[in-house]
Amino acid sequence: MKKINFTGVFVILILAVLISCVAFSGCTESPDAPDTSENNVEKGNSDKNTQQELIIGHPWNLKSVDPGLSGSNLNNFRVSEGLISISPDYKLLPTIADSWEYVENSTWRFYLNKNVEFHDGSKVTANDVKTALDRSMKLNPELQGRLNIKELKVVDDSTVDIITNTVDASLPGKMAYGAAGIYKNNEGPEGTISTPIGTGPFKFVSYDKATDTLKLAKNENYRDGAPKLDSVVIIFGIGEPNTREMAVEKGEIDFTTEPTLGSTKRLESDKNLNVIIHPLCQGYKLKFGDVSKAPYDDVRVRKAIAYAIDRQKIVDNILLGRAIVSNGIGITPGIEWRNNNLTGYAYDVQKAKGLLEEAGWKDTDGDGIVDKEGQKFKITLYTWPQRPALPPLAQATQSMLKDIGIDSEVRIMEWDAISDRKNEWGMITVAGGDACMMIPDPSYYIEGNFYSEKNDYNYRNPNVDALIMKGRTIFDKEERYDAYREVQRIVCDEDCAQVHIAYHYHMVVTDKNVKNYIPNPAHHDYSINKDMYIE
Amino acid sequence: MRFRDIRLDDLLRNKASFLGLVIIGILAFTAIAADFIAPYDPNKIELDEKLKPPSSEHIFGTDQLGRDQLSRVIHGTQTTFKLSLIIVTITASFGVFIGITAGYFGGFIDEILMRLIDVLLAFPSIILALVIIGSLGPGILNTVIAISLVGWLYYARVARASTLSIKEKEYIEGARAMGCSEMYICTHYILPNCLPPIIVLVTLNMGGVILTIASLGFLGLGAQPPTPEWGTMLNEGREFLRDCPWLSVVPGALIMISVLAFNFIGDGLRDILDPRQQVIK
Amino acid sequence: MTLLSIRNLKSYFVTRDGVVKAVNQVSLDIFENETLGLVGESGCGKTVLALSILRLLSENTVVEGKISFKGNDLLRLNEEGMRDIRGKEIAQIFQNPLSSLNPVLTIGLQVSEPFMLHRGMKLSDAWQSAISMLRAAKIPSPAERGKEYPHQFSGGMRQRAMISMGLACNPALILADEPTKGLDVTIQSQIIELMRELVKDRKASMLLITHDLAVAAELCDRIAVMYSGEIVEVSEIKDFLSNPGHPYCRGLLRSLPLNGMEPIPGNSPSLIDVPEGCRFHPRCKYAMERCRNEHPEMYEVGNGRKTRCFLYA
Amino acid sequence: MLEIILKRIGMFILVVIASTALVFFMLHSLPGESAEVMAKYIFLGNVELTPSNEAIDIIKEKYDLEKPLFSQYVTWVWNAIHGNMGTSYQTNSPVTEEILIRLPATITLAFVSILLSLLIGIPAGIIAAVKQNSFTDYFCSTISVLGISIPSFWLAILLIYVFSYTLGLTPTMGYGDFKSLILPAVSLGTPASAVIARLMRSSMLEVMRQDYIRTAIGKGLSYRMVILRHALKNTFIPVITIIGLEFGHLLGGTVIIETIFAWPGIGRLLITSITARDIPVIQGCIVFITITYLVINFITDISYSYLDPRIGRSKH
Repeated sequence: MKKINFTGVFVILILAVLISCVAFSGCTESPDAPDTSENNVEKGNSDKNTQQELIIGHPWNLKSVDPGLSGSNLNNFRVSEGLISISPDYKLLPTIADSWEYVENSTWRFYLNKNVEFHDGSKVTANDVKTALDRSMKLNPELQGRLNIKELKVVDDSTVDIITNTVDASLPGKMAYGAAGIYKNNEGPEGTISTPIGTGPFKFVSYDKATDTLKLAKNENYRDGAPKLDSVVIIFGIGEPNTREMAVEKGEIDFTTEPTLGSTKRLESDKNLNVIIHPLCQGYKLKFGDVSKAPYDDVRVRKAIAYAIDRQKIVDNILLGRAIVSNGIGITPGIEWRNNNLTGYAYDVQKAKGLLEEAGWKDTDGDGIVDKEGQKFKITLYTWPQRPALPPLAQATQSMLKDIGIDSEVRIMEWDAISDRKNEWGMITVAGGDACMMIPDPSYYIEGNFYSEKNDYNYRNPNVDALIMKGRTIFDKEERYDAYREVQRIVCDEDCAQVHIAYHYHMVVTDKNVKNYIPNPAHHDYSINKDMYIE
Repeated sequence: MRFRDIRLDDLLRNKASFLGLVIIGILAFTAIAADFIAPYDPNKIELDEKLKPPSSEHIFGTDQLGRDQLSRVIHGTQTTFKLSLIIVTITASFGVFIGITAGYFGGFIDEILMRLIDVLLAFPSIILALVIIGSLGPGILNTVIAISLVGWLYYARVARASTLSIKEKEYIEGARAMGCSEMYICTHYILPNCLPPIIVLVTLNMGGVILTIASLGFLGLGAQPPTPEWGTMLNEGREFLRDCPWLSVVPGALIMISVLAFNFIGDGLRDILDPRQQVIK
Repeated sequence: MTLLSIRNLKSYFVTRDGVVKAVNQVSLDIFENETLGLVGESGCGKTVLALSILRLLSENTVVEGKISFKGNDLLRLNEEGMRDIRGKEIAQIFQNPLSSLNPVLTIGLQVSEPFMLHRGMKLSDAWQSAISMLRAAKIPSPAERGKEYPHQFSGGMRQRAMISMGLACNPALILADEPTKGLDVTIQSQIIELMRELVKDRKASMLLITHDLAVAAELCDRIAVMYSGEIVEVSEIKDFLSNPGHPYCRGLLRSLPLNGMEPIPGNSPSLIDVPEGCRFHPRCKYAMERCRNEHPEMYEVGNGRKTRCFLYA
Repeated sequence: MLEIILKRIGMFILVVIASTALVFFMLHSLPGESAEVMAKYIFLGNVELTPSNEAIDIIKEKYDLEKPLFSQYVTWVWNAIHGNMGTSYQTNSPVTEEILIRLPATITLAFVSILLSLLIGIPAGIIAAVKQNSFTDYFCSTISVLGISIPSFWLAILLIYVFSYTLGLTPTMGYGDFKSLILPAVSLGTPASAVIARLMRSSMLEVMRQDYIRTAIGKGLSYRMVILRHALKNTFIPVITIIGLEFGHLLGGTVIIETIFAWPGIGRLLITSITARDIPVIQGCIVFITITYLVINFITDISYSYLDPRIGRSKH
C-alpha cells in the first residue's frame, strides 16, 4: 500500500512541475507583466517608515574596495570624488578643487575647496591629494601613463601643483578620470585599504566578499547637504541579463542596467518600472586591421565600405532603438569639441560600388565577388561576444558588404585573440564600447585613435599629428577645440580612417518609486547621484 | 548475444525505441535534404522582417536578423548531426582501440592507460572544454577537438571491461592454440564481441554529444554565426528569451527531442541485447 | 499418501522466436516420505517444472493446470497464501549456490530469514537457530562462519549453507534442483549423504532434479524421466534400473559409463518445434508408423509403473 | 584499507599535477599576451581598452612572466607544496582566501544538489524498475530521459521564470536563506537525478533477475522484503560509482549555474578568473575542484567496499 502512495506523491510532484512549465510557455505569449504590486507595496511601506534603501544589481564583479585599484567603481557609487568631476552635459565641474590654472613649465596649480571633508571628519589637505594620487599611480602604472603626471608638489595646505611629463593642456580633464579619485590613505599592514574613506555623499559601510555585496550609507555631513537615500546596497556580479531583468521586475532589486536587448518595449509598458534610455559616450564601429596595407591603403576602398553600411537599418533592427545613427565619427553629439559639420557617409550602395570600381575592384568572373589582380575581396569580420549586439551587428555588416561584392566571414572570439589577427589580409574588427569620454578631454579619444604613435592600425597622417601636437600645447580652449575639430574632419571626411556606425544608448531599469535618477553620459556605465530617493 | 543478433523488428516492437527511430529518421532526412526542404536561405538577412512571430509565411518566426527560423533549424539539424557523427566516430574508434589494447595486453600498458583515464575523468570536462576552446578559439573544428579529447574515455572503459571478460573465454584460447596472431585475435574475436555494449553506448552518447555541442554553442564557444546550429541559436535567442520565445523554444525543443530520441533507441537496444529482461514477480 | 499432485501442468514461455513449451501436460504425484528423482537431459524442462510448483517463473510464462498440495491448488492461491507455502511447506534448494546466495548478506542472515519469516523469531533467536542448522549441515565452527559472506565459502560449504536454508523450517517437501552440480566427486558424495540424512531425519519428501542417474540411484525411491517437456516414464527406482521401459530410458541407461557409454543418436528437439507424434520418434530405433502420427499416452505397465510408449499400448 | 588510502593519495598527487600543468600551459598558450590581458584587468578594468607598454612591463616583472614557462610552473608547484597558493592578480589577496571565502556557497549548493538528486533519483529508479513496463515506469523513465535532455542553463532560466517570477515562491537570485538555494540546486540536481534514476532502474532490473532474488522469493519473503533486504544493497553498488562521477559533473555545472543565479561560489570565481587570466586563482580552483572530486570518490570507494563485501575486506 505504502509503495503505491509514494508513487502517487511522486507522480503528482512531477506533474506539478510539468504544469508550471506549461504555464510558463503560456505566460510568455502575453506581454502583460504579472502582478508584482503586492510585493512592491509591502516593500514600499516598510521603506517609507524606516529606511530609504536602494538596492542595485550590477553585472560585473567588484574586485576590490581599495580605491587605488577600484577607483572608478567608488567614484561611480559616489564614495570618493576627484579634484574635478564632469557634469551630464560634459562640463568640467570644480569638486575637491575649487579652481585650477596653468602656471608654466608643464605645471598646473589646483586650489582646493577648503570645505571638503573626508567621511571621518578630517579636512582634505594638499598632502592628502598628493598621497592619494601618488599611491594610485604607484599601484596602477596604467593610471600614471594615462595622467601623464611627473610629480605632485604640495604648495600649501590647500594648494597643490601637478607637473606633467610634457606640456599638457588636457590635464584638468584627466583629473576627472574615475581612477583619479582622492581618498584617505589608511593602508593596512599589507598595503591594502579595506575601508575606503572618501569625500562623496555616500560612506562605505561594508563589503562582503563572499556575496560580492557592497553596502553604503549616507554621509550626513556632505558639504552640499546630505543625500536623501539612507543606504545603498550594490549586489555585484549578476552576469545574466535575464536574471537581472526578472529581479528588478519582481522588486528584489530597485535598480539595474542593460537588460536583454528584446525587452525594451515590455519593460517600458510595465507600470511598476521606470525605464531610462540615455546616451552613453560609446559607439559601434568598423575598424580596419591595417590601413597601410592593401586593400585598405586605398582610401576609396575604405570609403566604399563606409557608404555600404545602412546605419539606420542597423540602429532600428539590431540595436533596437538603444542607439542613434552616427555620421562617421566616434564623438557623441553634445560634446563641446565635437565637429558638428561633418559630411559623413550616408548609405549609398551605388556610390560604394563606384568607389570600389575606381580603386580597381571589379567582378571579373561574375561570381558576385569583386576582385583585383587575381585577388578576391574575401575578408574576415572579427568581433567579441560580451556585448550582445556585436555578433548580430557583424552578421548584418557581412550581408551589407556582400551587396557591394565583398565576401566576408564572421568570427567571434575573445577580444585579446582578435588583436593577434591584425595582420590578416583585409581583416576588420566590428567593435563596440568605443569610448570617447573615459577622460573628458578631446585628446583622449583623438590621440588614442588617430595619433601615429598611439593608434594600432597604422594610420599615419602628418597633418593630423601636427594638429594633435597643437592641441596638447595650447591653452586657449576654443583654439584647442578647433584643432581637434579639424582632426575630426580629416579622419572622417578625407581619410575615412574608421567606419563609425552608431552611438550607444544605455538602458537603466528602476523600480517606479526610484526618483530623481539623472544619467550621466560621461560615466561608465552609470553612476548614482546624491538626490535620488525612493517614493 | 552478438552484434548481428540485433534485429530491426525488435527495435520497432519497443514503442519508445520505435518512436526514437522515427524521430531520428525524420531528423536525419531533414539533415540530408536540408538544401531542398528549407523554404528560405538560412543565412539570408532581411532586417525589416526581424523578430516576426510564427506565421504561415514563417512557421517558426524569424530571428533578430530577419532570417527564417524554420530554415535555420533545418540547416541546424545538418550541422548538429554532422558534428555529432564525426565526434562519436572519432571517440568511439579511438576509445575502443585504447580499451582493447589496455584490456588485452594488460600489465604496464593497462596500468598507465587506466591511470591516464582516471586523471582525465577527475577533471570536470566543461572546464577542460572552456580552457581548450579558450586557447584554440571557438569554431566547429575546435568543438570537435574539445569534445573528443575527453569523449573517448567512456568507450575505452567499456571496451576494456568487455575485453577483460572475453579474453578469458575458451574460444580465445582456441584461437591462440590455432596460431592466430594477437592482432588477428583482437580484430576478429575480441572486437566483434565488444561491439554490443559499444553500440548501446554510441546511441546513448549521441544524445550526450548533441547536448555538449549545444552547451558550447550556448556559451558562444561552438559553431560560429551565421552557421546555423541549435546551441548557437539558443545563445542568439537569449537576449529575446521572454519577448520572442520562439527563438529559444524551437532550437531548445529540438535539442531535447533529438537527445530524447537517441536515448530511447539506446535503451531499446540495451533491452534487446540483454535477453533476460523479464523479472520474476 | 499423496503429498503433491500435479495434473496437466503446462508452462509456456512466449519469446520472439515462438512459444517455448517447456513443460507440456505433465501429471506427477509425490508421496509423503519419499524421494522422487526427476531426470532428463539438460533443457528438457525439469527446472521449469520445479519452478512452476513454487511459482517462481518470470512474468512472461504461462502456467496452466493444477498443482494440489495439502488441499490447496498452488496455481490458484493468492500471493500471500503462496508466501506461506514457500520456505515453510515447500522449500527449494537451487542449483549453483554461488549465484543463488546473496553476495552482500552474511550466510547467517540468509539462513536466519526463514526462521524470522515463518516462525516469527527475532533476529537474535533466528540467528541461533540458523547456527544450529548450519551445524546440522556439518559446517565447521558455524558461529564464526555464519558471519561470513558467500564468496568466503568453498563450493561444497555453500551448498551446505543452501541446504540448511532450505531445510530450516522443516518443510514437508523439498525441491532440490541439481544440488551436486559443479562439485568435485568427493564433495558430491558428502552432499548426497548429508541430504539423505537430513531428509530422512525430518520425514520430508523430496523432488530431486538431476541429470545424473547415479545420484538418483543413491537417493531416490521412485524416478520420473522427462523428455522434451513431458514425463515419459515413472517407476520404482529398482525396477527402472533393472528394466527400463521407454526406449529413451533404455538409451539413458546404456549411455552410463558403467554400461558401455553408448550415446543416444541425434539431438534433443527444441521446445519450440516439437516433433509430431511421439516426441522421441526421430531418435528411436523402435519407431513405427504410428509413432510418427499419434501422440502416445502414459500406459500402465504394472507395479505402479507408467511409460509413454506405444510398445506398451 | 591503508592500501586504498595510499593509492588514493598517490592518485591525487598525480591528478593535481597533471591537471594544473595542463591548465597552466594551456592558459599560457591562449592567444594574446598574458601580461597585456592581465594589465587590462588589473589596471583598466575593461578589456576593450589597450594598456600602455609600461603597465605591461610592470606586470611582466611583478609576476615573473619573462621566465620560461616550465620554471614558472615549477615555482608554482614549489610554493603550493609549502602552502602558498599565490596571490590573485585581480584583487591582490591570497588565493587561499579567495577560495575559502567562496567555499561555503559552492559546497552548500553542490551537496544540496547531489542530495536532491539522490532523493529523487533513487526512489524514481526503484519505482520504475519495480513496476517495469507499467505506466509509472514509462512516466518515470520519460521524465528522467527528459531530465538528461534538458540543457541545465535552459532549465535554470525556465525555473526562475516559473517559480520566482510568475509564482513568486523563491528569490530570482542571490545567496542567503534556504529559499534562494532551491532553484540553483534543482537546476543543478535535475540532470544528476535523471542519470541516477536511470542507472538505479537498470541496476535494479539487473539485480532482480539474479538467482539469489529467486532464492529469496523461494524462501517466502514478500516482494517488498525482497527489494529492501536483498535487492537494494546490490543495486547500489554500480550506482555509487556513478554518484561519484556525477559529483564531478555537478562541480563543472556550477560554472554555468552560479553565473545565472549570481551565486557567489567557486564556479563563478573560476569563470571570471579564466577571462581575466588570473592564473593563480584558476590553479587554486582546479586544485580545489580536484581535491573535492577525489575526496568524493574516496568516500564512494569506501561505501563501495562497505556495500560489497567481496571488495576490500577479503584480505583479513
